[in-house]
Amino acid sequence: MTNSMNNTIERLKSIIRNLKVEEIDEREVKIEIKPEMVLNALSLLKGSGYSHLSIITAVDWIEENKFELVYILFSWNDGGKFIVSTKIDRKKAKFVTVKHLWPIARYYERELHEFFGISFEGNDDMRPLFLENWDDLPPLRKDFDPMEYSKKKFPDREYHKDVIHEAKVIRGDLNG
Amino acid sequence: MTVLRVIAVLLTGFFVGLTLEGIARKIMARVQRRYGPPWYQNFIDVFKALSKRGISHGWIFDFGILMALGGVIATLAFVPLGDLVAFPGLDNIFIIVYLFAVGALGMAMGMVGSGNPNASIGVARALTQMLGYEVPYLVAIAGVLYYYKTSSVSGLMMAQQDTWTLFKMPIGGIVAFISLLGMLGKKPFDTPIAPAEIASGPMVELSAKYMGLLMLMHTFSIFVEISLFVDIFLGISNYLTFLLKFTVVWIIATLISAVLPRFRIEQVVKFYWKVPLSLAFVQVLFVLLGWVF
Amino acid sequence: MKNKTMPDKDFFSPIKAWKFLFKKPVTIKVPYVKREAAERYRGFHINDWNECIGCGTCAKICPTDAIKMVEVDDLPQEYGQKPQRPVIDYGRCSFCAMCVDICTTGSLKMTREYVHISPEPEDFIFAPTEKGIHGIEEVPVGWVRDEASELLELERVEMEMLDGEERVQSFIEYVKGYSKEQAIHEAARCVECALCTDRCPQHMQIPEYIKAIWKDDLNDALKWLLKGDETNNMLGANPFSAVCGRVCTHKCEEACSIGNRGEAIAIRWLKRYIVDNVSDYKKIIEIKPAKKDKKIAIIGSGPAGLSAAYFLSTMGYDVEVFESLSKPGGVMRYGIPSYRLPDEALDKDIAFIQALGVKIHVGISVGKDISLESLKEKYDAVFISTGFSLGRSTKVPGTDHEDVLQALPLLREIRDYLRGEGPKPKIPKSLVVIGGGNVAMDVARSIARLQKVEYGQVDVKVTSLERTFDEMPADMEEIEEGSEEGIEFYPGWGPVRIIIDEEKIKGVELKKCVEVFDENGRFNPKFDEIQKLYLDADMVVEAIGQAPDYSYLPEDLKEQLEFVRGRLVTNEYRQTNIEWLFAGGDIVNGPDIIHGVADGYWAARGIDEYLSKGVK
Amino acid sequence: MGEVKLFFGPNHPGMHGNFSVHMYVEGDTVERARPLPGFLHRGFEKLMERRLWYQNLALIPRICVPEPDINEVCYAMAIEKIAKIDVPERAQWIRMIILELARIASHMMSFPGIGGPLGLYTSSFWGVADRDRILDIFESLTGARIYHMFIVPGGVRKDLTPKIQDLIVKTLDYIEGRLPDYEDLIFKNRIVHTRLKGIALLDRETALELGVTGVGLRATGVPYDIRKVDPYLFYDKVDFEIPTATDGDAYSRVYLKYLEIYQSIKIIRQCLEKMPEGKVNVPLSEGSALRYKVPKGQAYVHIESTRGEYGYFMVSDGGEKPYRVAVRGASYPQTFIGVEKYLPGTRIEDVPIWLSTMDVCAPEVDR
Amino acid sequence: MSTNERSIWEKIADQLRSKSLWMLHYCTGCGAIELPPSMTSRFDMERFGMGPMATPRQADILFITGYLSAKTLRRVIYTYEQMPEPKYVIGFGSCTLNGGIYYDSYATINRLDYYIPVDLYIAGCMPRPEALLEAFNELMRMIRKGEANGWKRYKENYEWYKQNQLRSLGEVFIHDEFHE
Repeated sequence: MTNSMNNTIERLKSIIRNLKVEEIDEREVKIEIKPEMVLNALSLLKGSGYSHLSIITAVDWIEENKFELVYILFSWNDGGKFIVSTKIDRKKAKFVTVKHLWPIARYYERELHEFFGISFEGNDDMRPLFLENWDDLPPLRKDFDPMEYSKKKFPDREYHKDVIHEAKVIRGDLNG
Repeated sequence: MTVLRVIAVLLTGFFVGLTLEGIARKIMARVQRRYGPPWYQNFIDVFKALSKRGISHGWIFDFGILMALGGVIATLAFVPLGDLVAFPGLDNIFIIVYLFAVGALGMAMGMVGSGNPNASIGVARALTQMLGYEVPYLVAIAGVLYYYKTSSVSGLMMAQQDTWTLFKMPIGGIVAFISLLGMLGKKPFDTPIAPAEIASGPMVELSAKYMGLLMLMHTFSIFVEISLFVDIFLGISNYLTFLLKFTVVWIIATLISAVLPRFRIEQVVKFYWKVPLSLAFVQVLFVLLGWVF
Repeated sequence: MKNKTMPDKDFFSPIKAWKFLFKKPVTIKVPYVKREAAERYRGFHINDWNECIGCGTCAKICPTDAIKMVEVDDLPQEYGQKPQRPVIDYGRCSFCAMCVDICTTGSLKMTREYVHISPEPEDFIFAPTEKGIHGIEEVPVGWVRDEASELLELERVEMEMLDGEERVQSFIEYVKGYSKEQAIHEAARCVECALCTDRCPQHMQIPEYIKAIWKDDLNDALKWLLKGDETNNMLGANPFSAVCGRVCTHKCEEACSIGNRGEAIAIRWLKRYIVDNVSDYKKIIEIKPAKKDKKIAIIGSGPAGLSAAYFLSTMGYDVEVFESLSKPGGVMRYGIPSYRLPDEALDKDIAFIQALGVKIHVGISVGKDISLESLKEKYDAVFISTGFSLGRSTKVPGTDHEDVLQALPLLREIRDYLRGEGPKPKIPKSLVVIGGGNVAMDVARSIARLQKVEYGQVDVKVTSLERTFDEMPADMEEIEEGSEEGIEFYPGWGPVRIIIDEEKIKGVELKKCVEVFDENGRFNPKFDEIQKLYLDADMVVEAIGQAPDYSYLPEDLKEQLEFVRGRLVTNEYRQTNIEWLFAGGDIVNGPDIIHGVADGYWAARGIDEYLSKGVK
Repeated sequence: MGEVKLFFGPNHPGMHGNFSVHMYVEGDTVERARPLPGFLHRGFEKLMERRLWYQNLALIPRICVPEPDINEVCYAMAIEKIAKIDVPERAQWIRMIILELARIASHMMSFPGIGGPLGLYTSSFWGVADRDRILDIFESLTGARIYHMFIVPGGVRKDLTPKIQDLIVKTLDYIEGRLPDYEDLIFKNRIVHTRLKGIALLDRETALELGVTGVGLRATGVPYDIRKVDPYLFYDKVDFEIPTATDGDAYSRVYLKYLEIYQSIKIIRQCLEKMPEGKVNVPLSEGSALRYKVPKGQAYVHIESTRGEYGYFMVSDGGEKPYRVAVRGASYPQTFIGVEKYLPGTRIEDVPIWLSTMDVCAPEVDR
Repeated sequence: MSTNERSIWEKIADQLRSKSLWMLHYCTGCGAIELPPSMTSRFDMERFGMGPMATPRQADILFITGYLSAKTLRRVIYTYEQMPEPKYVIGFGSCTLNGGIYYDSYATINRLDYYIPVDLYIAGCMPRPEALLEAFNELMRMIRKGEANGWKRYKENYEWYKQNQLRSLGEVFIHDEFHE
């Protein structure tokens, strides 16, 4: 870990108890925190130079019945990456927006709403972004089966040709 | 006899116009390091377009296109092609410019009739651009008219016995050529039809037949514009030398267009009113002062 | 490196582009000019049908589900092959060449052909052949697999064994068995082609239990071993998994598709890994069949007999097994030396069979203590699996000497001795074993161990008619391991006589064998009488084959039964001409344990069918 | 004329890829604009969860069409990070060569990218034709022109033979020889100057606030390049510069790309020189490709694509398929907030230039 | 199905049409990346009189360059119906045939000819420019022979196509959700 990352973690620890820190490699650290502390942590990180928001995404831990929200922050100064993760309830998938910290978060959150069904307090623009006339579970949830949906909606082609016969003709085993 | 001459003029306009457009595509292609389509490609394109079923957008649309084509064809009939003059004595430049406006007006009417916003923007641009190039062009021409004291195009041509007007009044010639580029819609002045911005602008709603008619109209108007330039600035010519000069002007315009991007519309107007217009006035001033080579 | 400031405006610089007016264009005039694709190009496929084995690995790796295996009816039906060939849907294919990289035989390749156009969607599905999809005689080959792009792991996880010097000192099992990591690694090599299942006489569900190992779910793996395909009459179950996991002839590994280019998956060792690493079958496997009120007698407690007992009892029958020797297991108990198959493994299997309620009567010899007829009276059906218990002799002069021994009795004696139940057999200082089969190897290696313990050195020679190790019926690994243990091999010699001097064996005289089988493939050895070889020995063991003993069959039954070369003829359900009499094991099929298990399985199904018919 | 509603795309010649911007135009100026993505949405992140680790290789390059290799590298590096695989050195060098070739190819596409909107079709025709030479290299190196499917977790699929090396050297010489022609045609062109200078402005604060990366950020004067800031592969072992500009306009962005082509050529030459002999890959895990497993873990890997920070966030649950992969499309900020907030005020003539130089790339946004 | 009988005028027109195919410049999928090379100097499809057109009104061919998401399919149907007859459709690559690599995707269609008629398919993922040019030549041949009748099929089986479109899309109508 770089010095600045160490210092930042120290500062984080001072405001957040029970901080779970996992070092993925020398410039990448994952911290797991409770949902209510996320905003504090994010603004602290933003203030400490980790101001570039790479992505906001989510992971569906269906067996734990949780969504893991992941914020990845990056610093242009030392190349350090913080993966800030928090777990929220899957049934009542709700969280607070960070669009005041990063304007682009508005669209990441909108995307998460579309693909996971997570809504964000303070971000009212939750219209569908990528899909049109969607009529099933949010597609990136683990209990959604795309194959089934595809079968239902978009029929496959059925071939009726006797391929083996044709192959034999090509091989010269059979004539015409 | 007049009828025959009119037919000859129109056929020349048709065949030479389309052939040269094909050749322009080939030249473009060469600059772009490729072979390009065959020279007769534009004939095929026009006839193909005419063979397809088009979609009309109401009678204003239909009428506008017919008016555009008719206007341009009518204009062409009055333009002298070297020594081939369909209506001797009637080839007054003001008649030609006036008739030419009918075509442009028809086109504007038809396109706006299609109701597509891109087309409206395109027409607005075309009209703005017209404003841009017409002023310096007419000022430059006015200098020529004043100098030769005639408004007959044949008269202007015949008056260049000793030297071409281009050499007599080089500044005016350059101004007229730059304006010509604008008229032809060649880059950097093809703003009205910019495909990447407004999806071919005026032509956006033109399908099949209408497109074919428009292509014809385009060919004829190119022919009119360049013919005027050749007649007024490039000396006396018979039919053949006229075609030769025509080709040279056309190729130079094509080559310039091959290496330049297009202006923004307000840049077009700004440009025309800044450089060519002031040059044109300078030229007029020279003419008035008698400083002519 | 270049000027970093932005260039200034230049009125004339764009005009430089006009230079290309007079230069040759860069255009490639397709379609008048055909451009060959690059050497590695991933175009359409070719598939060498003669090389392809229809394993279907390509279909499994395909990320787009583009490959389907389609039956081809007139392909040769051979083990290690499936009569199917890949059919590729170019409405799916993404041209990633994973199928090429993983192809187990290397028959599938990609060509440099890239143009295929048609208005008809049906034209986009093909079974690629040697001539590609367009029937071109010489298709330019594009992407082929090489060492770097290999997607299979060709080398087997090495099994740890005691080395020759060490293992020859005792009868301790020298194959250590896989650890968990090793087993999972080995299992990960499998591509689930199931060629092994086809090859296995019992059709064990090998890919399934290997997959279960890979997923580290041993209970599931054990279920596949002991219950087979539960939806299909337990096809593929094997009650002797612990035994087969050690000493099976593993025909499956010969069929293994990975073996085409690399080393076959160690299917046998993986099986052994499963049974070695589960504590007690009973706790894992639940078999609670509905009881049927029928009784079945089984004669002989070898692999076939006990398997039949196992399968019958899973069907709910009452089964009783009669064994003439003092312990059940037959050849597994008395034939195979304990360094290959320790008793504990066998006991584990037999204990599970007994736990199902099978009664095993030991020490009862049918024909002597109890007659077959009386069994017929008491039981609804009888299954005989008495095996090959008699030895064969070369009958060369001197074989009637007391120190010329038969292999099977000797092996039995050794095992009884090791178990502490019998006297110490005579241990020769030097031994000649006549025969090139696995039994000969067992004898040689057992005696070698005894010699090592007794005298501290090994002096065992093995002679066989077959002139090369490949021809010898013994497994190659047996021969290799025997050599490591100090056994000398003399292949290609036939015995002439046993040299006996003063009532004691001095050695064996041998002549060169030039041909073992005649043109028709029949056993008909030819010898070169001039070339001779003398081998010293004070004991000779003949291990050239065994024969059945049908003395327990009453004459009238024997007459009804049909024999071919000493073997009983049965239908596919192992039913003999006498409808209540079923048979299996060596006396029907042979030659190994897994065939015996298969016999037991089919006989059990046959008996079940026969008896349920009787009810009707 | 009042407000006119214009549909810019998806079917529009000025639009790169299948993307749409709806705007209200007042006169010639854009009043309001809304991005409308999703025409290329294929559900990659879901499809990846359904495929084996190795099978995904065929899927991922398709996320970004003009520069597919960045996906392969990100995917491979993420797996290698989670599984702690040591990739053979030669493979890393070959990856760098591929990445830089792809960067050149993609930057070459920026000539048509501005040639189209400007009407300077000669630059489009030249640019694409010269880019095709790079595709020829890819074809002989990887076996395919567009979707290479060549960089695998653990290395690359095949070795770089001397023959291909010669081809690369020759092609680089050719491209380097061609670049001055572009400078003459485009960057010195008076009209290009008038059209591009001061257009589509983005200042440093805005760029940083939005999260704009890549050339868009560097054109505002900061040398922020992930290759330097957070080096991956062997970018810390080669010598190259990060060209920057201070204007933050369309012209400087295109010109930076042009300069980066020189840097990429320089990097590739160094790679060819420094590349050791040896193996080109190690298996991702034990066994056959059907049974590759990646241990439990999470990782975020990002690299510098032509459009900026391109990243993969990957979660493995220890199984034979990825548990979750999230892709950060490099042009996400520009495409959404950029179009919505900073496109208004632009004249419609400049909208395609704005979209093209801001690197709005639909496939990676839609995924 | 559609008859192959053409009047003499149609035959002449077909000759001309085959020599002057204008394509619609609509990049529906990843195959569009191979279109620029075929359009530009390296392969130069203008040699055959082909060129990009900015609007569907002027186009003769519609390229479906690879996969189509349901959202795009709506626009494609709109576009196709806007094109003047005769019009032709070429399906690029695997995806248009049977879904390609996105066969299991929830957002993309699997077979194009279920929704609009397709005159010619090109195999590959993606098809190389050479394959595209070969295909264009093949299409020209088909037009000359009067075999490219997709547009007639669409008219004849309009009901069937509409029904399929509705089945997969729910509704073909495009909501203008981004404008209040």
